[in-house]
Amino acid sequence: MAFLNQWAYIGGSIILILIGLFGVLTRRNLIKIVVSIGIMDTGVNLLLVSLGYINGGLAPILTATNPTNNLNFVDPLPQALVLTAIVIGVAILALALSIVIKIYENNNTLQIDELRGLKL
Amino acid sequence: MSLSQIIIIPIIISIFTYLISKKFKTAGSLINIILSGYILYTITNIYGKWDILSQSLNINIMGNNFNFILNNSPLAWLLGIMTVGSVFLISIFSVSSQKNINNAASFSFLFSILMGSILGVVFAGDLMTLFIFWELMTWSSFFLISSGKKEGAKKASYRYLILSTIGAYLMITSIFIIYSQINTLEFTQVANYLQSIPALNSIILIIMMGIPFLIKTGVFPVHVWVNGAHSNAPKEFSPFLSGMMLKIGTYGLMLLLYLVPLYNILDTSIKFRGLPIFNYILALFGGITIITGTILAIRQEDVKKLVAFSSISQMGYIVMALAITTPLGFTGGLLHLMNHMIFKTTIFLTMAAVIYRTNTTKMSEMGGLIFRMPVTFAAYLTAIIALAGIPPTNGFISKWVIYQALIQKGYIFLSVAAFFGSIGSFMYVFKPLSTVFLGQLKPIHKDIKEVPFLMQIPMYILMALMVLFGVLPGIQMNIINQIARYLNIETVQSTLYTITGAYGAWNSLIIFNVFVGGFLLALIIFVFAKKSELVGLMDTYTSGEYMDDPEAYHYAYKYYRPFDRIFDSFAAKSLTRAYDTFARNITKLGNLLGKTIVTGNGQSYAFYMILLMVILAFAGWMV
Amino acid sequence: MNPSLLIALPLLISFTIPLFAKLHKKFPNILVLISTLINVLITISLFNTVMSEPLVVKLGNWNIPYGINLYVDKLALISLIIISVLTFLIAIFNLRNIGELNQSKFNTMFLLAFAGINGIILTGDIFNLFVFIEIAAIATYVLATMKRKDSYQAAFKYIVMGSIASVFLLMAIAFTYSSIGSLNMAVIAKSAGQLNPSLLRVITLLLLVGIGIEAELFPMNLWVPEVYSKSYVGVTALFSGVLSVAGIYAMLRIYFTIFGNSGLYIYLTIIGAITLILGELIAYQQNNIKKMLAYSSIAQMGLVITVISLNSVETMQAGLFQLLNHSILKVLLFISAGFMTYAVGSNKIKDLAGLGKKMPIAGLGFSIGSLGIMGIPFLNGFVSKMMILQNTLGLEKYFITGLILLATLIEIAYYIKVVQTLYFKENILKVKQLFPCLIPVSILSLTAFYLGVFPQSVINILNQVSSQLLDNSNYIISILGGI
Amino acid sequence: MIIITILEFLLIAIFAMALGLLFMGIARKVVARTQKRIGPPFYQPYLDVLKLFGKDAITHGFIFDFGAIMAFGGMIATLFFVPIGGIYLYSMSGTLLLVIYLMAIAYLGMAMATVGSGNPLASVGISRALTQMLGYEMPFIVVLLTLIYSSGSSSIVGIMQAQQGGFMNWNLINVPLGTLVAFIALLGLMGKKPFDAPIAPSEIASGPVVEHGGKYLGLLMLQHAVSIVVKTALFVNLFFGGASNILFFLLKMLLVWLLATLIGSVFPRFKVEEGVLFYWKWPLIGALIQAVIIIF
Repeated sequence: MAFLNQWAYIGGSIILILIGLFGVLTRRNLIKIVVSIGIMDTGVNLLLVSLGYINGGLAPILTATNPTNNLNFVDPLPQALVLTAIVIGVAILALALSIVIKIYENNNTLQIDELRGLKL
Repeated sequence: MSLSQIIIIPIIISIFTYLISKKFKTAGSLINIILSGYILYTITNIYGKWDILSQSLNINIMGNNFNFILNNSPLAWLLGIMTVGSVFLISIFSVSSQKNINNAASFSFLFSILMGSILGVVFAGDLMTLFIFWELMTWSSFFLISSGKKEGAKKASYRYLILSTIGAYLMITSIFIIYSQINTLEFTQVANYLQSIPALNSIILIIMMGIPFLIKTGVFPVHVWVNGAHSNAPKEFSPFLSGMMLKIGTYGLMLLLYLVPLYNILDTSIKFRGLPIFNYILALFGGITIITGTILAIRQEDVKKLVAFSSISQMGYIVMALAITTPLGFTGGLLHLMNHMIFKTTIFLTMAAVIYRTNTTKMSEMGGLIFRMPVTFAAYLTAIIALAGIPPTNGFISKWVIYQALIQKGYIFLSVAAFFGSIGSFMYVFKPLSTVFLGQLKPIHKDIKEVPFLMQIPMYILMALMVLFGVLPGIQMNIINQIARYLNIETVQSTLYTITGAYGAWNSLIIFNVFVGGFLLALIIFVFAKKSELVGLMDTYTSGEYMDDPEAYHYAYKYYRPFDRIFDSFAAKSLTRAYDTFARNITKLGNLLGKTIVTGNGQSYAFYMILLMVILAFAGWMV
Repeated sequence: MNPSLLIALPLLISFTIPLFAKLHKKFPNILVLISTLINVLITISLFNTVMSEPLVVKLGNWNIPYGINLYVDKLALISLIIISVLTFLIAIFNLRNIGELNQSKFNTMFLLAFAGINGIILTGDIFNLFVFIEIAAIATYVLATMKRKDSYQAAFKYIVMGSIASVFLLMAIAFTYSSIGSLNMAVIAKSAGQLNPSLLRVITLLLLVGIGIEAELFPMNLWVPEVYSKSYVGVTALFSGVLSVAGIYAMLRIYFTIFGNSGLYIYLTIIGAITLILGELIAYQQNNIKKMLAYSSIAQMGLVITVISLNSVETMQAGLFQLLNHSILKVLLFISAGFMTYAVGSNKIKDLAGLGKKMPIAGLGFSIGSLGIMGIPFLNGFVSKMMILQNTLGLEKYFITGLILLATLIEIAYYIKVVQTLYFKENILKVKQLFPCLIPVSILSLTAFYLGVFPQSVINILNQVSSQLLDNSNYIISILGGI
Repeated sequence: MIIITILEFLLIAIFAMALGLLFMGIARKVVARTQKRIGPPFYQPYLDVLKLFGKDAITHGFIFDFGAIMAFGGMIATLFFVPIGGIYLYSMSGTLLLVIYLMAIAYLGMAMATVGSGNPLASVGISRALTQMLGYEMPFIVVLLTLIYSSGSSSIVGIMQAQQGGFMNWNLINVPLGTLVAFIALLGLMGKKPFDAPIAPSEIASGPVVEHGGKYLGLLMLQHAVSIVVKTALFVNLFFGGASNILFFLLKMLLVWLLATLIGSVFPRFKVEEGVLFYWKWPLIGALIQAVIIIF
């Protein structure tokens, strides 16, 4: 069951990525695309964390209750990575949104079908 | 003085030529005169020092420590002296003719490089050296053609370059295949290698190596660049392009046919009348080239195009004769190669002179120039007599030897083609004679003068050469026999003024004497008859009509219309157009791909990414 | 000199630029110039050290595999030299031509991208690779928007593709980490053989897509033409000559160093060949000079990848030399085309007619660039093209050779048209007289000539690089020690 | 020695001119008779030539003079390479190809002179003549090549000697198809009736010679006379076995000439391109068939 649990996390995050991907590929609204990118980012971050997760593991912090590192700690590295990845993801999202704003200012629309530069 | 200097000096000097002639327009041509004169002197000095002068020029040009290997052979010497000689003459010509040309500097610059690179090609001792200078030659000549003032120059040179590049790629591919096998590219060793491997393989390699040469020679299916390039090139460059550049392709063919004795490789293959079928096909292409060139030349209204097509057909003779690979064929081909260079240079130079004065190349816009430009006319007349192969000029001798070679083996079709070209050449050479030099003088050309003396000098020299070689072909036979001995070919018997063919001998002295006799007799009759009265050209029989407009009274446009009517449908199926259609289709394909793939829709781009990954993942999984 | 400065310094300077920009209008440009110049000097100072043995820098003195390390071997050094020199030259170009762009923003992002690109080359950690790629990507997203109003839409496409790629990259990293338990490239390389083959395949494919964006491989390169044609030409030169080098470098590291011997080069061959042919075919019919150059550089990337993927020392060497030549020549082309398009205010090829005479230096630069790319003797492109032909034929890959020749032919066909237009047509447009920027054009042209006549020095190094690259044990040993 | 050579030279030239003019006279008479006219006396051409040389003439510049001289001189030069009966001065070294090409000098001279007159009718005539030349030369030359190949010599004397030994050795019998083709070509070569578009008097006022009068026309007439001798003699040498006896040779020549004249007197005129196409159709095919038979 424990095994299944972990696969549920991994599978769930991959499904999240695929949902995001689907959104990016099919939505015709720029904001929705950006949101889908965000979903994808979240998915991949989850994936990273869940890969380092050990079922029933502890937070990898040496405290009074957990004085040695022989205990069942989860892998701390993916969590550190995810922090970085989140920052990057946010930066990209912010940039994408600001560009969307610029596009809206210039064209007064967010629909891809109405934007010449996006549809050939 | 070494061979490497001959090649490197023009290329290095060219930069100074450019800089100097940017300031002084005529300086470029003057430098080229001095340069080519100096090299001419050097090359005459190395006559006879075959093989002693082989050496290498150490520039590390390739990844694997490559040298330029140069070698002085009689064949290379001949081509070399022809190149430098024509550069010399054309430079003399262009001193005056380029006074008012904008791009005189780049002309001299490129011309100098071109000379160096052609010398590199002919004195090359191995394939890589040959290839590198070959490329340099292609590019410099490409820019020379592009710098033509006419509208079509761009397109023509473009076509030239693309065809040349295809050829060059085939050549370099075969070179590398050979190199990967034997680790050397020296001619003799390559020749040995090609004879040692199975015939089919070596034929494929030789075809790949031969196509660039055929393209440069302008043989039938790949002749499409020739007319455009010749007619659109700067008027001073056309003589060189036709007189010399085409011959460099022939030089390559000679290497393949004689130095790499194709004959030995093919000795076991199917033969046609004692000639390997491969050679026969090459000769056949030569024949088709003659016919195509002739028919199209007769049709032209632009004088440079006409001469360009005549070049195509004359090159057909050379290819045909060389492909026969008999001693007579070899001799005839080489003789014609030299003679064609002489008379075609003359014709293009005279045309350049005419264009220099009239600023047009349309034959129907000229006429009656004989009274204004008699020297030019005389040069042109001598040259066309030589081109049409009329004794006692050099053109007849080479054609005579070629016919001997053809008849000896009994090649009917080839002979028909050769004669068609020969008789047809009467038609097309007479057309400019009649429409440019004879007939009515246009009123706008009333004040035209003969070209400056500097431009006449090359014409005088070339005229003298034509008659000299017509009477004393032994001078040419001497070097040809040396080449033949060098390449292990039987020589053709000859003395200073006789050549012995397969069926009978040629004695130019007797013919010259009889000709002079006949001419004297006619002159005597003419002189002793009653003196005639000179009247104007407009004072002629007009069926009672009153004519006052010389322009309307000049028969020049569509001179051979009845003949052209026969070939209208033939000429409509232009190969050039077929090539252009092909190029257009590539554009269309690119356009289509661009439209279907690069739609501008970011989402489909993203979709392609995913698709690619899925496909590759599945492909990897399946495999 | 510590190679970490190569990343740290540009990063530091880039964020101080907005401050300095307040002092003087010219300051940002000059800072960029100084920063890139320092980088050039640092890389050159590293030359002797690296030539004898690879340089491993442990950041924070943590032991490998726990800490993060930077790694400079010959390949990295050569890439660094190309990148910093070309960026320096582009910065010189920017001095005069930056025009109406916002100086401080532009230069901040320019340096940021530069830092990211340097990081891509230097890093020895696969997650760091991701981070640097993202830094470079974000900076270039911004740079791509900087020229015109409609550049936003092109940049948006770039962002969409880029973020999908980054997700893939991260997934690949996640999978790698979960199966190997380390992010250090050397460690991964060492234990790559134990990976499940299908997982390995998925990882390499994810990485291919992820880095293909930077390396301009089809179809990840579809953002290229629009962004190139709509962004400022200095940025375009950066994309084409510098970012793509980094992309190819990352590709090499992943396919040859990390997952070497995995036999997955066929992916690269296929993609490279498709990229090559499509790029050339589409470029052939362009009438916009920047788009033409963009497609041409796509095709060149395809060529490089195809040749490299043939997996022999000779082809690798040829491919790397081609990459080097391509980045030199492409930057030259973009810079000189930039002068000309700016002067006539149009990107149409036919509007450039006769400019070769009116702007002799830019015209000459463009011609040398095109002639080099077309491969005429005594220019560097000729040598690398010959090497490619010789070595592909040596491997008896006749089909690939034929494909390459075909592509080169098409390439010649469209480049020569532009050169002809430049020189052999009469000019009709009025030309804004610019003060020509002699330095970058002449340096690049002379380099092209030098490499064409004396390629031996570089080829020798590339030869060593290639043999090292094909045998990843060197890499592992030099980082992890002789285990 | 040299004087004797010169005298011989002159004698042959004068003889050929006289003979040619005689042939022309005979032809006029024969044509008149076939058309039920009486016609001029056979010596009429002599009178014409003499009269022409006595008349005043106009010229259109030096090329006009030069061309006429070149035409006549070229034809005389050709004459010496064709053996006439037992007479061969230089004909031992005269090869067939040389003769064909030497004739071209005369044509070129004439063409230059006529076009130099500036009259477009002359140009039209020359254009037609050159076009037609390409027509008839093709089959003709194929036949000549066949002869050279079969007799192993390219000299006319050699070909003639190969036919020695009676009627059955003549090329007329050995290469019958070739002879027929060559005869058709000869009609064009001599400008006889179905192929006389170049001089078509009713359309382009005699074409090339439209501007010629006085001594110019006289020279051209003499040139024409010599050319008739050259061409018929060539034909006799090639196909009728030549002859060592001059009288016998002249008879054969007359036979050929009369045959050509008679055929010419009954045909209408081909358009130029029709003539060319005609030559390239049956005669050329015939010649090729003949060549294939002989060579293979």
